[in-house]
Formats: sequence, structure tokens, C-alpha cells
Amino acid sequence: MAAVAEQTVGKSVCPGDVLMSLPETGVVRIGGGVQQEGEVLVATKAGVVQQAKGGKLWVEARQKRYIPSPEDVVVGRITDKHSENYGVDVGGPFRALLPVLAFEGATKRNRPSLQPGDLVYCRVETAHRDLEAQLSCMDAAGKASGFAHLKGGMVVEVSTTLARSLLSRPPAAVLSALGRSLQFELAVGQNGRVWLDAPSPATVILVANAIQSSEFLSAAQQEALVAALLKGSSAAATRRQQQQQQQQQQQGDE
Amino acid sequence: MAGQREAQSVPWFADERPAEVIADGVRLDGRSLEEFRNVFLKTGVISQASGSAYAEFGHTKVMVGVYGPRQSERRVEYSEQGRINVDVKLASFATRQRGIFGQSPEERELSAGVQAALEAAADLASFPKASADVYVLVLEAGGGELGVAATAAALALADAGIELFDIVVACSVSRVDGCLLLDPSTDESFREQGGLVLALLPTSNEVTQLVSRGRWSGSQLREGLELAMGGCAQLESAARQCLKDAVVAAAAKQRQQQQQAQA
Amino acid sequence: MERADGRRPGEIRIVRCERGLLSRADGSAQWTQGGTSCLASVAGPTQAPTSAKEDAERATLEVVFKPRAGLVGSTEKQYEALIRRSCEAVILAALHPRTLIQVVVQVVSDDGGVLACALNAACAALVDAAVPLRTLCAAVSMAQEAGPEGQLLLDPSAAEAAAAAAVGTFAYLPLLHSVSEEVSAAGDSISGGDLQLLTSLTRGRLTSDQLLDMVEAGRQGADRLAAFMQQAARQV
Amino acid sequence: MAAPLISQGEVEWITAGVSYNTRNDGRKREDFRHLKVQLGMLAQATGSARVQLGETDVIVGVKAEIGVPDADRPDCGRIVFGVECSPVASPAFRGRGGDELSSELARALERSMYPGPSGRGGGIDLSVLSIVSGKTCWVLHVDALLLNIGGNLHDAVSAAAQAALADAKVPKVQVVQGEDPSDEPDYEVDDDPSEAMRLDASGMPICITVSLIGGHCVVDLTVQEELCSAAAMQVAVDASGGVCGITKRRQKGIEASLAMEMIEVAQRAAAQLHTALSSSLAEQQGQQQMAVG
Amino acid sequence: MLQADAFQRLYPDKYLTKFIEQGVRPDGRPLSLARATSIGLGVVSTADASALVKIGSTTVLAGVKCEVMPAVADAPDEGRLTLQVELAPLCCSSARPGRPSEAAALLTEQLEGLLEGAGVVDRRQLCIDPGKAAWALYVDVYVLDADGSLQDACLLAVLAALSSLQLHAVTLDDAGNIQKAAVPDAGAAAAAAAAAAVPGSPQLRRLSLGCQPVSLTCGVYLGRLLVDPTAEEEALLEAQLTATVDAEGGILGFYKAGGSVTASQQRVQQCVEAAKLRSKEVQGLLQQALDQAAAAAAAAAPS
Repeated sequence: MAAVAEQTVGKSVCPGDVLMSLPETGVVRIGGGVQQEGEVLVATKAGVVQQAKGGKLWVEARQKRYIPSPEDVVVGRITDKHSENYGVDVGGPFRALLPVLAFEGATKRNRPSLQPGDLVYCRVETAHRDLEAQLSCMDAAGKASGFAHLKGGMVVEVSTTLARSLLSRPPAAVLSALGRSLQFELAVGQNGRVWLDAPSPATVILVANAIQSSEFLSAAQQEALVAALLKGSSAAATRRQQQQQQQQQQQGDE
Repeated sequence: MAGQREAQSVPWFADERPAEVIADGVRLDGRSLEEFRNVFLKTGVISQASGSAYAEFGHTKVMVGVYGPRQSERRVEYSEQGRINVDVKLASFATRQRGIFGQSPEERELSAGVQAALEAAADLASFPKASADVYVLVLEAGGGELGVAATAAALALADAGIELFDIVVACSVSRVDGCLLLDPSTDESFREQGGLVLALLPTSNEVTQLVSRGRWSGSQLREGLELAMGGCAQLESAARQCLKDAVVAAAAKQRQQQQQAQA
Repeated sequence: MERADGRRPGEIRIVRCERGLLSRADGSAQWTQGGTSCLASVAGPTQAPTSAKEDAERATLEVVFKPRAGLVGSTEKQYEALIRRSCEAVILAALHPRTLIQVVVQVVSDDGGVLACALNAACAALVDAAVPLRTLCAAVSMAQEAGPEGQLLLDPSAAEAAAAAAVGTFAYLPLLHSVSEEVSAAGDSISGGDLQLLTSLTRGRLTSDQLLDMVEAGRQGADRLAAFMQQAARQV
Repeated sequence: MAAPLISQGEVEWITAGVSYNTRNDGRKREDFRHLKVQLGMLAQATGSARVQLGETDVIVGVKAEIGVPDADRPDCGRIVFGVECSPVASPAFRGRGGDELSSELARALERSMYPGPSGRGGGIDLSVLSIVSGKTCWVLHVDALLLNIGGNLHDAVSAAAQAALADAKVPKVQVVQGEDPSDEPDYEVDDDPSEAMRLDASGMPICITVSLIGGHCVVDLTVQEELCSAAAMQVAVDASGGVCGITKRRQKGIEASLAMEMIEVAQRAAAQLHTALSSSLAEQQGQQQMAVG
Repeated sequence: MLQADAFQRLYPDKYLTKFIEQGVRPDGRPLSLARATSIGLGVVSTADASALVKIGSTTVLAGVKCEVMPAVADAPDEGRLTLQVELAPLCCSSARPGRPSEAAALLTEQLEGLLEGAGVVDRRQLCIDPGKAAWALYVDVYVLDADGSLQDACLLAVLAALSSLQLHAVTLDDAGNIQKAAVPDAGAAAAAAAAAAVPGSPQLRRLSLGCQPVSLTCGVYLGRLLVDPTAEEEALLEAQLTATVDAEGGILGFYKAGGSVTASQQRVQQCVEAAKLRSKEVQGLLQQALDQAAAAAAAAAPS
């Protein structure tokens, strides 16, 4: 079954392109951007055909608008507060709901206190086109495992495709390159939002620039990009240091 | 279209309005003073509407469509009673001078007048929170629009199956040079010193709408109202006949269909 | 027979398509055919702002057509309706119920065939926004020259359209394209070389034969545009 | 409009009171509240009046402008009525909230002043407003502003309109013919107030709204009383008792003989109100003359 | 009976499918037959011309008002024709009072495009005095009952009203006012009568129309063509095609606005042929109505 799809995987398609005929036996699992049209499977979005290990076939489209899907990790922003739920903007068509008890260790008495505007890193628990998406700050086992209220830092917006590639394993070249020489915290949401924090604002900005510029670059190009950015910033840092020293000297002279 | 300047146009009339409308007790169209124009009433004229009616009094031609009772379009406060919304519109060519775009003050007044005439007749408690939308289009305004529209609208409400305490019949009277004219035409009411429109629930003799203009002495007014009430009584039988005919026709149609189905 | 700008009768003006020009929109595209150019942007699927625009079963499509200058008149309303109904035919609206997809088409320059250009721009922008589509949709304009010797002109300029006896704008669904060789036969049997005329608007007088020739020639022109649109869509 | 609410008990109380011919403020069924009239309070206007009827407070201004007569009545001037519902009076009037009420009030005024085909049949002889037949005439804009709503708006607006028109001093106009007869003539407006023409408003009708509460005819209702009445007849009556316009108002129907009775009640009440208004007007106009002298 | 009603309301698509599969329509028509059509002329006496058109239950009233306008500088010998379609709020449950709806604007644009593109009214005929004055015609179309195929009914009402329109013979006097033309002398009267083809009324002049467009709307359902669909059918159709043809069989418009199915070459041809047949039928009805009106006018006018 997977063999039938093999020759289409990795190809660029656009809406209306026939991906494959339905096999006479067996099951084909399809994801976003693929629809059954009679006897064939057809692409409904422009992008690259991908196949997951389980055989699921989807079209990876370069998309800005996020459509929630179960098990996605997202960076959301609290929009409103209710007794049982938080309303969260995840960039989808509708607001998503984050139950106040969906945090590790939360009880009716001991619940997290989030304010509208706060950022959370969470997981999409359920998503259905007719219902509001349900979020959770716990993994399936009920552990926090990294999901939390994001304090400080800043958020940059990227395409959903880039977000997915940043989350891929092994890590994207740009991230490993940055990680080798800088210290920073990072949370990537599949909704195209990347949260960043670092001890120095300069680092945050450098990382943000690197990530946003890396979308259409090969691994080698990404390495080069990071190298160039780091060089520029260290040069700038040296210059700044020199200026400070000069100023101090001048003050000392006076 | 856009950007092109529209030159203003002005109406031009081939004929003047007549200065005299009565001669020797006979009106322009040959009627006697207390005679109606030819009256034609029919219900069920609009296939899409819940209820509808067409009324023709001489040159005055009015069509009414009723939709509902349905959910109120505008968000209105909660009410145990239903609402009747009336919108009266004159076709642009219905009057001597071409009508303007948008609702004219005259249309607004007609809408309010018809609404008042109907509200007392309908059992508003039978459709709480909902509204019955009554849309009236005057195809030709040949005089006495308010009365004709109210009569037709009541028939349309009845056709829509909305519960009514009674039907509403309405007619107009004009006073021209001291004579009282029943069911005046446009030319006649243009020359009137006084005019009135009366809407009645005929069974209980209840006035649901009374509008007058011009100066009336007490006795003139009493005479005028009596004439109007007499007119309403004549209309009542025509209106009831119209509703009966509709029921008979519907029954006949159903029988026919059943026969067809059996065959 | 050459045309005023040196084209042959069945030749389309130079076509360009740029995607993703607008950062605020969820998708955008500028489609240019010779001197006519339209910029389309897509926002959505988003939550419908009013219940009037909300459909429990499918996404609602809203199209705004903005002329280069001047007020929006009934011609623009007609264009909006035609673009909306044509796009509705290709959007898989049931996938995003209760949402609103807004398409705004801004005319950048108009040298004839602006409706066809606007339709193509709207379709390319929908692809850019990754709104799920059944297939692409491509439109052309056509002109029939006056007189017995009059020729059928593909993609006429404004001057050609003004001088013509009749003009028409037609949108078609392109034949299903298969990426894998083995199913291409199946794909062909689905479309079967059909005309696949989705939308049509004509003005002026034509004979029956002229109309049939026009829609057929339009189909061939639209296929070329669709191929170009596919190519543009595949470039990531 | 967000209507004020009333409980069933209050309705019963008021209805019972009316049946004993005693109202909450001590009045009888056919009594009006105190009518207070002030003239000439808007210096810019051709004429103006403020009328307070109990808590109801209305200002009417008259502005005379030179305009074109109706094609149907070339020898007559025109009077145009407008009513503005100020949000000061009720928050419900914000935006377009007051449109319906203002159009209703304006049309009622207009109808009560119906001049007939000759133009002389209404409360004011429109032929005195003519300047050049078929070309120019005075157009009087009568604009009412509702300041406070305390029940019986219609009657207060109509009394104020009459007072304002009585106060109006329409300037004298001289038509100066150009040398060429085909040229448009010039109009010289005389600013001297002593030369100005006063309108004879004595024939103007005032509106009396007669309402039914528990089967009894009641005039000059307060806001609370209005909530207890389901049917009313608004009757414009002139000083000689002629009926110049009727409009049936509110939801319920009225039995025909009762309708006639209501009109008679209106005629009786109007006679009282006309006397009160004209004495008040005479007094104030006398004062004005003294002040001028 | 009741069961059929309930079935129709609950499953309108299945209800229609059952009929179409049998080759008939819910109202008993075969697929290729248009509904009974009637044309009434001169129904509104305040209008200069009017026509009431009924196609089945679909009812449309068109009226023409003539006003006088000053000539426009860039077209001194032309008048103006303004057309507006209004879906009166009483015509269907979705129409509301107030601003014209999108559907009404689309119909207006469709009809304007057809009249313009086909050259139905030569605006030079509306000239009163070149460079000074001309007629401004206001054609207002009111849909009274919207039971499908509105464009067909609206276009027919406009065509009928314009065909029956008679302009007053007027002249401009020295003061620039419009006056009725003096009764022309015998020779001129004969010429005018010949031109107007209205015997006995030299004071009136008929417009001569460039062509007579008639449109036919066809629906596609289950791969079949439904001629002249009703509102009930329209709601379920997969696509709609409207072809407009003139009396000579020339095509003045071919309209299709999207839809869930596309049209094939055969489908286009089929629709055009149906429209040509329908045009012949409608032209006949119109001529009949015009003859009747002329006969009535002749009978009314004392000779």
C-alpha cells in the first residue's frame, strides 16, 4: 500500500493533482490537503506530498493560517478567563479552550492564575471542525513535560511549515548551529508561533532573525547564515565594548 | 456608471389635474357620491408568502405579502405578545410624480397607519416573541391607499392563518365643495377640503384606525363617519366573500388532487 | 493576421504571477496579463463576525472587488458575485464549518479582461492561503471581431474588446492532472476532454457557432493559464 | 424605545382612581396640568416658544426663509414641520432611536394644518406668505425640540407650535425688479421689527389627546397614566370647535360611539386650552410691546 | 397528501430526485417545458408604459416613467435610460425592506448589460431638441412573486413595457418649456403615423427597438436540463445557465455563475437551442399582447 504512494511522496503538487488511485484492498490514511475523489486521491492544497511512518499521506502546505489538529503543540495567548476554562487564541479560526485543571497538579483549590495576554505552551488535546479545540498543559500521561505558562521572552510568527521543520528530529540545522554558541530558551508551536527567551535581548533578536530567515535555506546555508549573524553580532559587541571603554576613559580624563 | 454626472431630469405631464371633480352630483368617473369604485379582492396571489392578497379599487392597486409569524429580524426586547411589522412601499411609477429612492415620509405614515389598523384585530398573544411581517406594495396610487392597503393587509393576515378577532375593513371619505364623497380618487382628494379614513372591526363596530385632515364641524364629521361606516359595511361583505371563495377554491383543488391520486 | 500588439489571435498576453506579497493576509497573489493586473488577498478561515455570515455546514465565502478608481457600482457587484460563485465551486467549504473566508481583489491596472484576471488572482491567492480546493480554476476573456471576416481573439486588450462585436469571460476547471504516470489514464477518463465550463458572461451579439467556437477556444486558452498557475503553485 | 414599566397593581390603582374621577395628582378626568408658555426665547429665530405642560418641556422655533412655492399652490407660502427628539429627554433617542416618534409628531402637526386646495383652509392663511406668485414665497420651518418627556407630548408640541407661530414676525420684503424684465428680481428684506408682519395664529388648532382608561375618557396623561391606556384619539381642534385632524393612536380598537364621545371631550377640553393659551399669549405679547416701547 | 407534503419539506432533494428520474417535474411539467406565460400591458395608468408578466407563479411588474432632462454636452442628441430592478419585500421570504439586495443589483446589472450590449434602445430616439432637451426614461422593475427564473420574467417585462411605450410628441418653446407639439398638418400627420405605426394618434410616437431579447434559464440536475426552473427547484440545482437570444436566433448573452457542475459543449448547445424555441413562443405572446392593446386603444379612442 505504501509502495503505491511512494512515487508521489516528496513531489510538489497543487490542488486538483491526482496523487494515486485507491488500492483495491487495504486502508490508506490521509491527512491535511488530501481528499478522496471517486477512485483516486487528489491534492487540495499546493505543497509537498509527505508520508508518515504509519503510512498517513498528507500535503505539507506553506500555510500561515493555523488549523488545529490533535497532538499539535502550540503557543497560545490567553484571551479570556472563565470559571472552568481559559479562552486561548492559537491563531486558528476559533478560540480554543484550556481547562483550568489541565495543568499538572492543578486542583479546584490550587489552580494556576493566568491573565489575559499571557502566553502558554500547550498541546491540542481534541480538535474537531464543529467544536472549539481543547488544549492541555499536560502530556497524555498527565505530566507537565515542558508545557507551561511562558514567562518573559518574546514571540515571533513564522509559517506553519517552518514551525514543523523546526520541531523535526534531528533538530533543524539553524537551531543546532545557534545552540552550539548561544544560550537561549525556545518553544516552537505548530501554529507558527515561536517563543524565545535569553539572558540578553541581543541574543533573542539574533535567534529570531536567524529563524525567520532560515525558511528557504538548505542545511549548509543555514549554518552559514548563523555563522554570519554571530560574527556580525560579536563584531558589534566588540565595537560596543570599545566605545564604552573610550567613554570611561574620557570620563576618567575629565 | 461611476464618475459620470447624471443630469437632473424633471417630470412633465401631458394633462393637468381636473379643477372640478363633481358636476350635478356626478363624479368624474361617472359614479354617484356614495358609490365605490369597482372593487376586486383576491387572496393567495404570492406563491412564496405565508399569506397574500391583492386589492384593486378602481385605479388603486395594492399587493400585500405576509411572512411569518417568524423570528423577529431586529433584536427586540422580550415580549409576551407578538408583533406586527408593516412596511408600505409605493412603486416608483405608482404616483403622478415619480417616487424617490428610499422611504418617503408618506410611506412611513402609511406604514404606521396600516400597522395601527391591524394591531387591534390580530390576536398578538397567539404568537409570542415572533413577528408577522406585512409588506405592502402599492402598484398604483389612485386614491385612498391607506384604506385599501389596510383592507388588503387584513385579508393577507387571514390568508396567512394568523388568528384575528375579526377582519378589518377600511374606507375613505372626502369632502369636496360641501359634498361627501365615498372612496375618493386621487383627483378628488386633491381637491378636498376635508378627508378621513376609517378602519373598523365590523362585528364589534370597533374603530381600529381613524385619520382625518382638513377642518370638519361636529355635524360634518358625524355625517362623514356615518358614510364611512356604511362604506365599511359594504366592504365587509365583499371581504368575507373573498375569504369564503378562497376556502371553497382550496377545497375544490384538494378534492381534485385526491381524485387524481386515486386515479 | 497580427493584432495591434503583434500577437496572433490565439495568443495570451505575457502572464506573471507572484504569491505571498502581503504579510498581513493569510494568502495573496498578484496576477498580471499584459496591461491588466489584479492583486488578491485571502483572510481566513476565521470566525464569522456575525451570525448572518455563519453557516453551520460550511465555510462562507465573501468577495470584495475593488476597482482601480471610482465607486463600487452594480458592475462590481456582478463581478463579486461571479468570483464568489466560481470560487465556491472549487473550495472544499465543508471542511471549515462556521467560518468565513474573505477574498479581496484590488484592480491594479486595467487593460481589458479584468474579470478573468481577477478570477485568476483570487484562485492563486486561495492556493497561497492553502485553503483546501477541489481543483484550480482558470478564466479567460475572449472577443469576437465584427463582420463576416471577424476573428476570434483570445485575451483581448481594452481597445480590442471595445471594438469587438461581442466579448465574453469564461472560467473553466482544468483537466485533472496526475503526478504519477500510472493513474494518468484514470485521470483522463474522469475529465474526458470535456469543456468543463464553470462560469460564463457574454455581452454583444454572437451566432450559435461563434459562441461554441468561443467557449472552445477559451478552454484551450484557460488550459494554458491553468498550467501556468499549477507551475506557480508548485514553486514553494 | 425602552418603555418604562408599570406593575399590574399600579395599573389597577390608576384605573380605579380614574373611574372615581380622581387622578393621582388630584386632577379630574378632563383637567389639564398647568400650562406655562414663554415666548421669544430664541433671539435668532423668527418666532419661538417654550411650553411646559407639567413635566413635559418643549421648545419650538420658527425660521422664515425665502423659497419656492408648491407647483400645485403657486399663490401660497409653505410651512414645514420638523421634530427633534433630543437624547437629553430620553437615552432611547440616541442615534436613530427617536426617528419614529419625531416623524409621527411632525406628520400629526402637518395634518392638523392641512390648508386645503385653496391654501387658505388651514390654521394659517398661507396666501399671506406669498411673495411673487409661482416664483417665491416665505417658507416657515417650524422645528420642535423635546427637552423632557412627562406625558402628553403631542398636545404640548402642538401648543408650542401655535405659540411660536403667534410669536413669529415675518419680515417685510420688497421686490426690486431689475431693468430687464427677464432678469431675476432682487429681494430686499426689511430688518425693522416694527415693520414685520405678525401671523394670525388664532385660527390654528391645538391637539388634544383623549385616552381611554377603564372605559373613561381622560385628557393630558402623565407618563404613568399613558402606560394604563391602550387606546387614544388625538384630535386637533381650532378655537371655534372645528375638528382639524384626527389620528387614532395606540394598540386597541375603540367602539364607534365611544369614538364620537372622545371627539366631543376633545372639543370641550380644547376650548379651555385655547382660552388659557390665548390669554397667556396676549399677556406676554403685551409685555413685549411695553418693553419695546 | 399530507405525507407527500412532509416528505417534500424534510427531504427536498430526494423529493425532486424522484420526480426528475421519472422525467417529470413536481408541478407536472415535462423537463423541457416552460411554465404558462402571460403578458398584460398598460396595467398601471400612472406609468407611461407598464407590463405585468407572469411565468407560472413568478410575477414581475415593469413600469416606465418619462421625464425631461437637459441635453448632455458629450451626447447632445441622446436621452437616457435608467433601469432598476427591485425585489419587493413581499416577493419572497428572504427579501427585506430597505436598501436593494445583492440579488436585485445583479438582476439590474444583467438586464442593463443585455439592453446595452444588444443595442435595444437607440438613445438618439429619446432626443426632443438636439443640444437642448431629451427624454429620460426610468424603467423600474418590481418582482412581486419570486418563484424562479427571475431574469427571464424581468427581461420580458422590460421588453414588453418598452415595446408598448409611446412618447408624447413635444417641442421646446422659446422660454425653454416643454409644450405639446401642435397638431401637425395632414402630410406630417401621415408621416408620423407611418413612422409610429399607431393609427390615429399622431401625438404619440413608438420607440423602435434594435432587437427583441428573450432569455431562458435552464437548470442542471442529475445531468438533466430543467427548462424554466421554479424557486423550489432552483434551491437544489447543480448549476444554472441563462441564454438570451433575439428574434433572429442571435445570441445576446450566455450566463453561468459557477455551480457545482460544469457545462459541456453539448450542454451549451442544448441550452441555446431551448432558448431559441422559447424566444419564438414569447415573441408570439408579446405580439398578441401588443395587438390587443392597440385594438383596445383604437376602440377607446373616439374616431
